[in-house]
Amino acid sequence: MDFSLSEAALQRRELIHAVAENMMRPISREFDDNEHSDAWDFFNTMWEFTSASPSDAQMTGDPGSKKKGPSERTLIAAIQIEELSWGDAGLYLSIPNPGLGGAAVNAAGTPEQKKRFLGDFHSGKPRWAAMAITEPHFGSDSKQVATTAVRDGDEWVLNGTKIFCTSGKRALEDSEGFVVVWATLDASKGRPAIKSFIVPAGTPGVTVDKLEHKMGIRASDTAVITLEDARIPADNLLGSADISDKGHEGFKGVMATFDATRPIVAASALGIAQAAVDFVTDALVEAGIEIRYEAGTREMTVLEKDVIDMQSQLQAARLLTWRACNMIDRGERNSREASMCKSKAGLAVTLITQKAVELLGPLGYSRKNLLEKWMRDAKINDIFEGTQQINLMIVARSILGYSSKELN
Amino acid sequence: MDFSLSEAALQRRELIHAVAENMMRPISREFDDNEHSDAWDFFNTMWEFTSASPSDAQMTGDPGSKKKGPSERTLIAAIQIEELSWGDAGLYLSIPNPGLGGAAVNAAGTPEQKKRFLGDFHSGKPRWAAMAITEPHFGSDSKQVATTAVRDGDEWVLNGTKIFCTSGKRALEDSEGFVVVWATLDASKGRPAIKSFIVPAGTPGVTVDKLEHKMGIRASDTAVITLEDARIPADNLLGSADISDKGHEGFKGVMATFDATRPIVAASALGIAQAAVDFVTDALVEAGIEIRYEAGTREMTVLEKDVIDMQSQLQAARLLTWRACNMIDRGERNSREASMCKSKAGLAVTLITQKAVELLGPLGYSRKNLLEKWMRDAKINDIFEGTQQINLMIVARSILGYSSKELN
Amino acid sequence: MIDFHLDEEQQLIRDTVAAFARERLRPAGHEADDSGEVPPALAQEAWELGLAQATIPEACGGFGQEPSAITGTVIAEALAEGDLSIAAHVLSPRLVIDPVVLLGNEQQQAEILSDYTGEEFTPGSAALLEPSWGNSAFDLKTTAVLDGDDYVINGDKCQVALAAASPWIIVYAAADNGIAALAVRAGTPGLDISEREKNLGLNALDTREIQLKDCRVPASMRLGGDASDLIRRCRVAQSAMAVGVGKASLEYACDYAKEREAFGTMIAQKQAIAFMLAEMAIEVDAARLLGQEAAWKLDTGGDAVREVSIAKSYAADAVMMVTDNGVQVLGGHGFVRDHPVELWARNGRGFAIFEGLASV
Amino acid sequence: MIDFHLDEEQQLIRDTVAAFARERLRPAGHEADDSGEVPPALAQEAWELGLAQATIPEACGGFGQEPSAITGTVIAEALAEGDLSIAAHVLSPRLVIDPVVLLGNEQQQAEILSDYTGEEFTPGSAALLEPSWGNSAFDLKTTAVLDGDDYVINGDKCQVALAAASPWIIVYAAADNGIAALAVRAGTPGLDISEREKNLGLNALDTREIQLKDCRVPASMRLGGDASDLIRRCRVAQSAMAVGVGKASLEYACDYAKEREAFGTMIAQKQAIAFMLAEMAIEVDAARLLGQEAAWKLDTGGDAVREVSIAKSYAADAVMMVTDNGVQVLGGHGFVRDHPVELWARNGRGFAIFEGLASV
Repeated sequence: MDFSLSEAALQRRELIHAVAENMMRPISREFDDNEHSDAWDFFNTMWEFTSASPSDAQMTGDPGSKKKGPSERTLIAAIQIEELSWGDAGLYLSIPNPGLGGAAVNAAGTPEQKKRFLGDFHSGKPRWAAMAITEPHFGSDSKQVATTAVRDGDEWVLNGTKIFCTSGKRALEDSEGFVVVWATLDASKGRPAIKSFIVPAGTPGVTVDKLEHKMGIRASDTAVITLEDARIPADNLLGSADISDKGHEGFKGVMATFDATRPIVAASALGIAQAAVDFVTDALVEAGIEIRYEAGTREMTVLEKDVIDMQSQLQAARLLTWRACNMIDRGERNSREASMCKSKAGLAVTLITQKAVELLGPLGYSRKNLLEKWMRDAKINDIFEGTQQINLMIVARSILGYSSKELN
Repeated sequence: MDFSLSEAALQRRELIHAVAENMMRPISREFDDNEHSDAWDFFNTMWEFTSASPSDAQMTGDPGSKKKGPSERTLIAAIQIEELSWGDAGLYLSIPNPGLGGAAVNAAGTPEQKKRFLGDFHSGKPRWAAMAITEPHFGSDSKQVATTAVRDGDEWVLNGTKIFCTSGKRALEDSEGFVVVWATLDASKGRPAIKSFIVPAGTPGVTVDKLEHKMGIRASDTAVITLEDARIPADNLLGSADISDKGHEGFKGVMATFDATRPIVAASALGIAQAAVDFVTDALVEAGIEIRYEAGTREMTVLEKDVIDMQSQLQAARLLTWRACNMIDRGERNSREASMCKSKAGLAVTLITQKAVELLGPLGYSRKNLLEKWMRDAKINDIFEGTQQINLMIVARSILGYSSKELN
Repeated sequence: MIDFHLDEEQQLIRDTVAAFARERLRPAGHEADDSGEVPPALAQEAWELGLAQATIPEACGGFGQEPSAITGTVIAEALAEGDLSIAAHVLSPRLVIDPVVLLGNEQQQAEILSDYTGEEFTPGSAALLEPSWGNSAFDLKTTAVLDGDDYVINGDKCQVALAAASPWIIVYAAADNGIAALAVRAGTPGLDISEREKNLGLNALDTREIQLKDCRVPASMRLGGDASDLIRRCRVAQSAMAVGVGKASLEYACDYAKEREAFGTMIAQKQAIAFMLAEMAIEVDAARLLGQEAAWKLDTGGDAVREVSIAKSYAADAVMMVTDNGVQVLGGHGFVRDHPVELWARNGRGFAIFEGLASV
Repeated sequence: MIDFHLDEEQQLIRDTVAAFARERLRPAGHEADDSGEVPPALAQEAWELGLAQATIPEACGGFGQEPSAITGTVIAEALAEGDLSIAAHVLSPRLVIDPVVLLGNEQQQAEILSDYTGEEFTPGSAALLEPSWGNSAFDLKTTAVLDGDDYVINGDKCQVALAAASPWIIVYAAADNGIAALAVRAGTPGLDISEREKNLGLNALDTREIQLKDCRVPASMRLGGDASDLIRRCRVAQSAMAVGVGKASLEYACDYAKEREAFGTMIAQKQAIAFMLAEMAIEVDAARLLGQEAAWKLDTGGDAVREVSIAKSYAADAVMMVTDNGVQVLGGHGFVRDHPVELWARNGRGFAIFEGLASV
């Protein structure tokens, strides 16, 4: 049992912290104020950075890749993402990379598909890939996918509307990227009929209809995408077209990627929370206030207690997150632990940033400082990649040994 | 809108507070230490007290009686019960009176039944009446009643086991009291077949099998009762023997008495919580610590904040409780508000007493003081007369306009 | 005798204000938040309802209604349920009127209140909050020092609503005999009003930082003696507004949850959501009752320190929890601005901070 | 490099201790709580497992295992999951052994530890907690003043486990150069041991108030310099025990909820119960990780002030929430003593209070 970071991890953390501090923080307010504008300078720099050093691509939250690596690969990814999110969670989500779409191709694609879509992804101009699951009528309940895919000769014809597609516009309109779209071959067949399709930028019939105005992470584009008779090549289907129970396994495989992505979302939450804690800590130093951890209730101030609680919640969430990452790195199943850390981190970052805004009064509420922005950015971590409730459900099923039929 | 107590209410509060302070507190530890012993001196005194002045019977939590009274009848009952529970919640529950059994007779009995069972209840030696609903295999889900009642000539023959019967032993063995037993005429017919039967002390076949050892309220007897071919007169049935839907209305009527009893349980919780707050307040005074309500987070100590939070939660619960009582006194339906106050008070007293024990350190944890006892007494308020969860369910149904079929 | 019911007049006021809030404020909230402006027509409509200026004595040309903090909470809650920024804007005259009606002498009332008896909406303003943190709201760094016939005021204030538009600002400052509430006329030398603030919420409300540099006001413009209870009135008003925002979020979340399907039922039929909504409902009611009790304490002239403190912090915590859960119930949809819950969450975050946002 | 896994030896220790706790402590817990006594045979069994005395140096006749706070947390958690009182009783020797092994010089080790190398269970004791409230555990009122070759100790202590039965009590007192840990031999004049305490929980553990009145001990019996880190070791041990109690309650509640039917399903299938259990599980794991990190910090010699404080208060809060919910899940059955959850709730309430209950 060891709670120290390796040299490699410490170095990565330092490097990425510098990126966050020098490249993200200075433009953070600008791209929050100007929602739907693009931080091209930042994108280009990050693109060069990651293209030059393929291993740096990890920092962009691509835990699905199967590259050989040290047994702390996922942990280091989490630490990097924490640092990037400490810089700016919205900008972090906007970094050009294969993202969740790439993770899906990696997890379920054939060697040919991986080569075709990811092989030279990092060459040329910045590119994004995205994942489109959610539709207007459902959120967590992904078996309700109503977007259809119909085979027509050598092509699939897709029709439907997708919402909450992170980086959807950048993948489809701003770059030669792609979006992995969940669609059903037969809505009456439920989960086994739901398949993933790679829809490249430039596919006729695919349009970005709207970019959401959001409470936070405004630098990240959240697109509404419509597919109207959008035709893609037959071999853009990920996995098989089989809708038997065996085909269902493919769906389970896609769901299992959440075990890898949830700790990454949790790590992002940690970064925002750490930013808030650091901001408060700086304010304390400026005010000459030292935290007396071992004081009694008669002496300790509410301020001290609140800060200690923030630190406690943050560290609890961090250790749960690192544990889930450590399990991936050791090849262990971590569904329970992944949902535990996501649940805890999503809640912790919400409460920590709220408390920080409250503690710092007008400084916290004012847009002169970034604290209020972090509070707005924080909340999405309690929602996406499985809401708090969905993750508690998964934890509950796991500790109770229940199936999704037994507990829902 | 008025938040002041009337002269009448203030006088009752003062009187009952004196009773609590002088007659209950001095024996509180003794009857907690000696579970299942009977505080006869106290019982006799309270019996004389309430027999001499029938209106004092209100204090014993008999909100079902239909006596004409001032429009603050229920409110005053709640205030009295708060004071008695401030004295000792276990002893309060043990005061000889018609209790929940009497409330059921009052709510559903014929004039003849009321006369027969309640008419001279307060004469002679101390008496108790009790309610027996719960059985080993169910708690909140009262439609699962498996105790049977079969008509045999002029009698009902009852068979079954009842648990968690408060004052069951005192009603059946220590006095000429009675227990109202829920039993089914036909287990296959669900709720409409569940009826209440008055089982008097001395009925052959009725035995008190066990008294529970409990975490708290140890002065109150909690009996396990078995009925083996227990025969009672046919006219001891409360309501009709009709098991049609119309008969079901009777069941609903019984359930509706919870609207009256839940604020009373909440009031008892308030009394325990107030006892804990007073204990802490006394300790503060002794230590020369004054609460600075308007201090900032840099100045206010954790101790001050914790005490203020205790007071806030208590007062919030109290106002919710008084509101629910006020509605009864005005003849308004209060199902939602009754469950709101029960939910809040049950949780508040749990958290307040826990915090008080924590704040006072070894003084709180030691049995030299009563604080630890109040913490043990507190928890039952979050459980009986509908658990926290049941009450939240009722509140949720009410605000959402859902039936029990739509939300369960 | 304990009574939790509004009297007939209060009920009438509530119904009127609630209808106005529902029909006029709520639909305007999103756009006002985006544009940063309260439509002048709305302020005028509210003015014509007499919500802000009803207590101006008849001698000063007003309706002379009895001041009532309880009625004030009813109005503040109902308006805030429509939209917080607009509510604060249209109620801003009370920031001047309430102190002057309650503590002002005849001369002060005549001079100041005459500005508020016209037919046009006239904003008011209070400078209470200071750009510091962690200190008591009653421990003001801004000072008012008597120098001859003047008070000389020095200090910085922030989140001063409508500072640039109001004919009067009530400035709260530490004097040697307690907290002074000084009526400072617009344009008084030494009163510097900065550019408009940008905040997490309250975007439609024009708030400013102001600097007072040797700002001299006649000693006769100090309202009464110690003004601590005026600050407490502001706190009670804010607690009522918090309840209004919480109620809006609760009801919106209930409606959404009843219409949104997932996993085969409406999400409101899931215990996790239903119980969350029930807890929100309990906290909204608890916060309202504590606020009303504090208002009643102020109305009856008792020492309200404890009641007001409790009401304020309870409501601030409650609205934070409730509006956060409001977003949570809507999930991703709660995070996008098509629904108002994120606006309410941003507005709701401020109640632990606001001082001098409104009065009762 | 970050690694959350126990090594093989720790895993073996855990499995052994967990089996012992499950098979021997758990079944004895209720009766011990009622009777107020830990069966001597149990203490002897634990002694023979070597859990308490394994770190006594070989030179003193022990096994000479490397002291490890992390291993200590593993043992403390596993035992407390069986029964807290019995766990504290059988681990009590560590209250003497750990300080002497860690800070004692050769002479002290030889003199004191020789009492703990026999074949019979030998209790230990630490006098740390004082009968006050609201003060820091490091702000001791008990004083140790150097007078010639002796320290003169004055002060009152409470909740001193096994004070009357131990050959040694480690007394913590404020000296002029920090907190002193003094090894006080049983029977030392000036050391008065009161009658047994009665508490909310921990009933099977023999705890006492003690009074030190001009109690003189040779200055050579002071262990090392400042003993603050010894106090922190106690706190880490307690946080691990809190986790054990919480885990017991969580698992019992899970099992119960899966077997108890209501409204047509098992109650564990209701979201309200299932989510409560999930939150309990998360908090138990979080508290464990924080405790292990604090232990690791102590083991690696770093400044552990923050980590230990956080671990202690987090675990105390977590066990309170978890054991309270354990009772709640069982409802009325949780309130009666037929089930152990009420015992765990009473024991669990003490973790914000305990000081010097156990060591790692």
